[in-house]
Amino acid sequence: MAQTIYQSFGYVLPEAVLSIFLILTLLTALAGKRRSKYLPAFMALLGFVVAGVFVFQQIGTDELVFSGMYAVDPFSWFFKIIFLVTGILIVIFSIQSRELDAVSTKYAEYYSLIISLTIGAFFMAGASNLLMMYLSLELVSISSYILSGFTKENPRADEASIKYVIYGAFSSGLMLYGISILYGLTGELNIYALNQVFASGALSQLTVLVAIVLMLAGLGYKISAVPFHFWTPDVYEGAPVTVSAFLSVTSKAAGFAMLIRFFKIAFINVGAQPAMAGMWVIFHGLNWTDIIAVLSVLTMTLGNLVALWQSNMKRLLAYSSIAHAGYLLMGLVTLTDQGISAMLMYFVAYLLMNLGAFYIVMLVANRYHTEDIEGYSGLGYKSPYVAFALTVFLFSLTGIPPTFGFIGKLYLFAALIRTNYIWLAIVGVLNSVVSLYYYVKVVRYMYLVQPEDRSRIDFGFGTNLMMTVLMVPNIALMLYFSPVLSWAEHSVLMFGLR
Amino acid sequence: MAPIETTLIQLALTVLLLPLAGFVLLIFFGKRIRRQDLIETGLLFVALAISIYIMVQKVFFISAPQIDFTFRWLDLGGMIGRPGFTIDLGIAIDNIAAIMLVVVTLISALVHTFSLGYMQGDVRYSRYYAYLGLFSFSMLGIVLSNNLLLMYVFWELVGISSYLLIGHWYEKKSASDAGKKAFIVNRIGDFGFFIGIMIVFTQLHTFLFSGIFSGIAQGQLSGPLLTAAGILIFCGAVGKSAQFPLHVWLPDAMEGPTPVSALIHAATMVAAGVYLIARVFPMLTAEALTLIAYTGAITAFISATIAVTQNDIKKVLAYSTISQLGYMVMGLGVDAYSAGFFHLVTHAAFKAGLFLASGSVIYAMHHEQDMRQMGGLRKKMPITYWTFVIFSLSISGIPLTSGFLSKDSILAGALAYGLLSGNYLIPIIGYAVVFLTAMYMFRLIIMTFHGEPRDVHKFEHAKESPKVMTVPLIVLAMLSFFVFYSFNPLNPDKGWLLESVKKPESVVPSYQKYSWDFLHVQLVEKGAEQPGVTGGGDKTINTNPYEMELERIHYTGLELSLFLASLGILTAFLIYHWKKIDAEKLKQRVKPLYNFLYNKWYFDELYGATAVAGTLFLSKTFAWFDGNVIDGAVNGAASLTRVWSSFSGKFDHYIVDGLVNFSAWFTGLLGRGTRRVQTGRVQTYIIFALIGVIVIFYVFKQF
Amino acid sequence: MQYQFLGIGYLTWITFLPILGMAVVLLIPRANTSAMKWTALAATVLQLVVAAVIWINFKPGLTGINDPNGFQFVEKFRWIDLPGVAWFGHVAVDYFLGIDGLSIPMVILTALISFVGVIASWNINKSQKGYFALYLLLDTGMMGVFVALDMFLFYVFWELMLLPMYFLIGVWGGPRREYAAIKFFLYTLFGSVLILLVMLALYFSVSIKDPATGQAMHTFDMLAMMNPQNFDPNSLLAGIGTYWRYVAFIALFIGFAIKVPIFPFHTWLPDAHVEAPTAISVILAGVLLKMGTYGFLRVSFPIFPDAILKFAYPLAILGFINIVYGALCAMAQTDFKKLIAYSSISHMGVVLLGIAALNTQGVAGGVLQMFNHGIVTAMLFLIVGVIYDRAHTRGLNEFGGLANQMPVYTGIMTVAFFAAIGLPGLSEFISELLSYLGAFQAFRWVAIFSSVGIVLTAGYMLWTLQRVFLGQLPEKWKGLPDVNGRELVALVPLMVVVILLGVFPSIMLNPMSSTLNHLVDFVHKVGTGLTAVK
Amino acid sequence: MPMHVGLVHFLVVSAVLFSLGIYGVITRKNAIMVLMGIELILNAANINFIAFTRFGTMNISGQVVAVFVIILAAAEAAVLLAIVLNIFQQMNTVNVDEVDKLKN
Repeated sequence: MAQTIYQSFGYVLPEAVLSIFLILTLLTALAGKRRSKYLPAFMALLGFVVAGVFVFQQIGTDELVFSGMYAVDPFSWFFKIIFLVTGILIVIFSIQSRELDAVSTKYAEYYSLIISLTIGAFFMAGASNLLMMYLSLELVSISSYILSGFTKENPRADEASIKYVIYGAFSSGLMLYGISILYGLTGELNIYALNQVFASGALSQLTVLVAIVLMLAGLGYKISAVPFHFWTPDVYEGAPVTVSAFLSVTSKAAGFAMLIRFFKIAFINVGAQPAMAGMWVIFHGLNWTDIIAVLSVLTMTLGNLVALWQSNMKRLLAYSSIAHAGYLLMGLVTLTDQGISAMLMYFVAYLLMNLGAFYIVMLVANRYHTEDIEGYSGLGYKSPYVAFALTVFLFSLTGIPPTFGFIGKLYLFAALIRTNYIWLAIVGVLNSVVSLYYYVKVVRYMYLVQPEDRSRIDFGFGTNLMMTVLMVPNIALMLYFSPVLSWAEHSVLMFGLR
Repeated sequence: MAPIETTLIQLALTVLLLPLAGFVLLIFFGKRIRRQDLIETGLLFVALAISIYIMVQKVFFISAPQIDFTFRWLDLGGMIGRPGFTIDLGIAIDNIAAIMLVVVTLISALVHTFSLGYMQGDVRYSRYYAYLGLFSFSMLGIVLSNNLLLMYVFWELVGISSYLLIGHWYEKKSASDAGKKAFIVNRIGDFGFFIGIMIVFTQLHTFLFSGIFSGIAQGQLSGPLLTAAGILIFCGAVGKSAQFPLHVWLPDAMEGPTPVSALIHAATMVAAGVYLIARVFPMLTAEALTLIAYTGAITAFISATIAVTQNDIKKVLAYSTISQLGYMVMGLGVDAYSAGFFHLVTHAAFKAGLFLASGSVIYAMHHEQDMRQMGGLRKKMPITYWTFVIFSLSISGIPLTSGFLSKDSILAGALAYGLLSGNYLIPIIGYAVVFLTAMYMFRLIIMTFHGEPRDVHKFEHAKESPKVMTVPLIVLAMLSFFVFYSFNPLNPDKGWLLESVKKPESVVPSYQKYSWDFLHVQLVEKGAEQPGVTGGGDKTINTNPYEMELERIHYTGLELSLFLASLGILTAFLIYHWKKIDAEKLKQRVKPLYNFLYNKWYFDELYGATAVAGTLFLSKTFAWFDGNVIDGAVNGAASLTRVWSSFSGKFDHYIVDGLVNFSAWFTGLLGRGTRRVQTGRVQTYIIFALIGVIVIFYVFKQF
Repeated sequence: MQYQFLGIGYLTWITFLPILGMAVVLLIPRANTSAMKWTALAATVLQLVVAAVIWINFKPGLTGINDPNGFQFVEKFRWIDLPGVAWFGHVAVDYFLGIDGLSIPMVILTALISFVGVIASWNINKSQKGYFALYLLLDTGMMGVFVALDMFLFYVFWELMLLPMYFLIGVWGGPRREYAAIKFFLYTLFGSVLILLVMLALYFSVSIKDPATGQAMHTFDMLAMMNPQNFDPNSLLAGIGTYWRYVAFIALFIGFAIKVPIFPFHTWLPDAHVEAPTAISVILAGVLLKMGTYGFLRVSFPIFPDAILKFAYPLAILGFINIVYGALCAMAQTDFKKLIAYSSISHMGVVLLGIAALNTQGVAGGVLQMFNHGIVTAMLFLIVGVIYDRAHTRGLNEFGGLANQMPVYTGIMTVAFFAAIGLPGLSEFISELLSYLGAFQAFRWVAIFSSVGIVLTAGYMLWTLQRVFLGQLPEKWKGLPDVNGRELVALVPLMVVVILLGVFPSIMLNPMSSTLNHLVDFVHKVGTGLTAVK
Repeated sequence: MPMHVGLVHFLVVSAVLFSLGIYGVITRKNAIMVLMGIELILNAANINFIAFTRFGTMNISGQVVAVFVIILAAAEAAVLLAIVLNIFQQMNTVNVDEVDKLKN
């Protein structure tokens, strides 16, 4: 916290770069070639890449900047990489999207919103002040409201957008109210300071609970945990595929980053680091473990069960992403660094497989003009490579070897077993069995249903390359996951906690 | 091992493997070799010659009771402090094995010869010979085996070759049914046999007879378990030797070609059961032996009564076979070991003869088997007729025949046993069956060969069978005379056969023996005075009350049986030849009894209604259960709940299964239910979220 | 490293040869289907050759199971190695292959059946590329399960089979293939996630000294898991006969039981068998089912000896249920394949009975039965395949009198059927005998009741034989040709094995006996709390 | 006696506003009214922040928050109004309960 404001600017260079490119991207709209599809996309890509360079310079940085508002530490670094990779991929997806052609006059706005959402996500990952948390959350939210309704000629997108905005604004309102109560109780907005107040233990538990539950509504909505998940399927279905994909990774990851940081910094008894390394000791009074465990079970079970009945691919993936939120929450239940590192691992896997799946959905929507699962009939014969790729992604989502999804789940369950949450582990694995059913349903349509028309549709070299790029790590990282694991383990470090 | 013994073992192995070689040759190259039949037959004659050599050597020149050759077949090793697991197998030649070798190869060779004529032109001629070879191999294996395991192995092989041969004309449903029935019924017996073997092995850790006997002698296996083991092993014999209650397969097995019936279902295979009892005789307790005796007696009686009413020539012979096997089993059961085995040998000859002769008749009558269609064949087929008469006399126990010698030994044993032990029923049945045997045999002869021909057309075409068929008959007829077994036509005790087949010493604990087996008595027989030594010529004879009783009642028994046999023949003539008694009227008068007997005591129906139907019902139920209950979840909840409710009261684990399936179905339901919450209205969502907040709050307030 | 070729161990070769084949198949143009077939055949033949080389070089008399020095052809490399960061400790996964007397029969079996399967796949006429690629992938998965000694690796191979199997049934199967495929998939996945949990629990309970650094580390090494002293005193699965150990054993049991399959987890089997194409049925029955029982012997028994000693009796009873229930269900079937599927359930019951006995003869009988049943059922399914190819029906009641029409076929068939019945002189007799002998020693009554299976099996097998081959030939089957050369190439090797092992079972028993003795000894000593034996 | 207005009063007002806001969000059909409800919720929070700053012994960060929230509420309102406008153009309605095409 020794950073002055001036010095602090040195630590937000990536965000600054992104902001600059946000403006540059917007400006491309004015640069004469208003209809150009590629210029704004290129600008956005460039922005992500340049920001990436600066992010990479931050390896190992562990600082709290802007008077304790914002933490630049390995933990946020991890998420920043996730956001950047997602951003880059989404931009590439968007270039290929036919859906967005309907709004071809607004590419610049579209890409700048993507950048702005990413900036918000950056800040969410590092926010260590309640105000900062709220503001960054809103930045992400507002960007996503617009993005989800971006194809505004499409009524579905409009509907998604209005639902999202009402639901989101309401949830963040609840969260803000919760923050206000917390502020009233403690007089602090900085979560490090909150920690000390909690440590003193002189608070009304009931009021704290009210505040925390209200805050949970806001956080839960961002990560789409039951019962705050309701917007998810509608928005994912209505929004353009690229946006759904973007939301499903960046927005969710940012939410998780914030959740984890908030919990870990505010509620851990730092003074009582136990003998067993990595175990957290939570202040007495609130049984976080149980709340989160219950949320986790509800989330994954509901997500999986409802997904069984979906016929729209995007909606299916929406429920699947809800279920994955449930799996991820399991990591938090353990209240150990190991659980967190498992979650981080899972994010890598989730990024790869979920984006992959959405990508294919987009490709299929482009060529076959369908989002229905039945529309995938015989895809394995018509476009074998696409079908193969989707199969890999879906099995990865299920968590079956030889895919990276398996390693992700493995480490989550390992963390649970380690901390003797056997029952939760069993619920988790049973859920993954249930999930197999609907993932395989898609595979079934692709391969087991013979198409009437077997004429081949090839997607071209670029697309195939893109699929390969997404697919290869899905398998390769299963065979050799040391780097990811190592990265995840290093990334558990947050500022102020050793 | 002396050189001659080594030679004998080698020869025995040769005998064993010759038919197998034939089998392999015919199976793989049957189509390409001409006159395969002669090859196979020739092999059998070679085997016969060797067997005779072995027998003569063993019985007359080698004093050692047994020549044994054992090798380690399996060695699973062991750990320190844990006994190793090994299986030793081998072959052994003792007197009964040597004699059986000859019996088997002889009958087999003759049947091969006979088949040259009988089976000529059959569609699967070479296959037939191949199977005969396989059978001979297996049967010789049983004979030579010195352990229970190998015995069981060959036992099963015999079963399978019997299956193949019964079903030789498998285009006929009845033939394939009969084969199947034979195999399965045998398997039921083998089930017991198998458990018996397991008891023996787990207690004594060996399959070798010698090891088993010495182990029992040392007391490693005794008491009820020993009795159980004996009885269970006997179960195998019950199956194979068609003893009550597993006798039902043998009559059906007559669907096979007649020479097969002669070889397998009269002379050798069915005798394997008896041979098995003889093999394990030392380990049978008194209780087991008593059970065996009763089983034999009951079998003998039931089948004799059935035989009286049957009209199919082969069926009569089949029941007669069962009846005679009952005698043998009874003989062993009543401790008349030698007599039982003796009857096995003599029966082999004359029963094979009977079947071959009937085969000759059937051949002549163009595969007509119903005696009511025959008659008057005496003149047309003199050789067949006369040999048939000789065989019948032999089986009826008329003096000068071999059957007389062996049967009377058994009956005398039964009588002695009955008197000593108080089980009077056994000798009574034994003698009753003598009467019945004589009666049904001569009923058969009269209906077939005497009187007027009933089917004139077939009669016209009937003629004496060719030489290849009659010569075996003549050979067997000769073997039905007493001289081959004993020079004394009335008492076989001093004959070479009984001299060489002595009852082995029982090894069971003495309290489990027949009382007389351990009450030894020493008799001193006055010999010629020798100068200087008092009693120097006296012979001390070890004997026991049983032997003494035998001595005492021998002639009484003999006269009784002779009387009954004559009575039986007389009755047959009275009814069927001279028609002094009207058979039809008699039939009418005792109609229920007649029907009962004619329908074979309704055994097939009984088994059909219970065991077979029960198993099928069970299997259908289980299959249904499998498809609907266990698999119910995926196939629809409706059937599941129905089944669930109907079973819930009865079987606990059905409920558990039901629950498992129910949960799968419920999972789907839950998903369907919860998705209704997603109404599409954002305000509903908000309400749910609020409810969620409130619920979370209230639930966790307590903590 | 003694047994290497091109610097790569034999076991790696045998496991990954099919993957090489798969790569080649994928590179072949779509139209050139015969090249794909020959590639697949070449891969499996090479695999068989390697198997033969391994067999020749295999030294009987070594122990294995928990003894690292008892394994042969061992290949052990660090696969995943992550030095401890902060509080995480050392994470390491080994690429650890090796075989002992328990795995050698399975390796041979897998190689043989895979080879036969390719021949049986010759007539596949739909998407050959996908078929053979998946087939070879499946092959690798199966082989991997039998050679992996690291539990993580074991699990990966275990799961690896699922995917190709799903597609092979689902795409190339019969009319209800989708249903059968998804059922198989769900059932098996359910089982394997339980295995996964137990694996993790074991991972955290066991810690060994890292040979390199001397620090304590967790490990997936199954051999280390077998030593009770390696369990951390306070860990979940430490101790002997504790609650969690039983829970873990049961979870593991269910996982493996589904594969075997053990009643009541068996209902996927008939459907999968009926719908799968011939070659896949062959693989399913021939190899996949054995993985369950192999898992018991390789994983459950030595790692939880206390639990198996406690649950041996229930396991035997399950074996009994399998035997009788399977046989009775088989009797009621009219579909040829379904009948054989149920007969598999019945025969696998014998394996259970044998291994539950936990004595030398029982376990040896069980393992031998695994091998023999693999061969015999493969034969039976091939036989059904032959007839199905010709008549396009499997209804038992539609046939009759084929013995005259197809004599060679009938001959081979008879051998297979009689082997299944347990006829002496053919392979299954010995294994059933040993299993029953072992079981009888351990639990007399269960063994006695199970022996009913002997009668029942004879019943339904002979009934089938009669319905299909005996009697009158229906008019419509007058034109059926006898087996052709290709089918003979698949059938005859199996038949030779059946007869050979029927007469000389020592060929197979000798290599495995010392390992199995060691296993039995180990389970009894460790399971009762005596210290680990070397 | 003049009523002393203290923290509790502010909090009560804030709570009432909060509840009314929720009520509005849930019950109003018109999207604009829903927006009003949301504004009420945000302002309830604002009142809290300011009241706590005023009456508490803490720093002024609460008031800063309120300033931010006001701006943010405006931004949010702008976005929502734009979306509502678009909805009206597309569907001729501003009733949120009529926008329910996306559901299971």
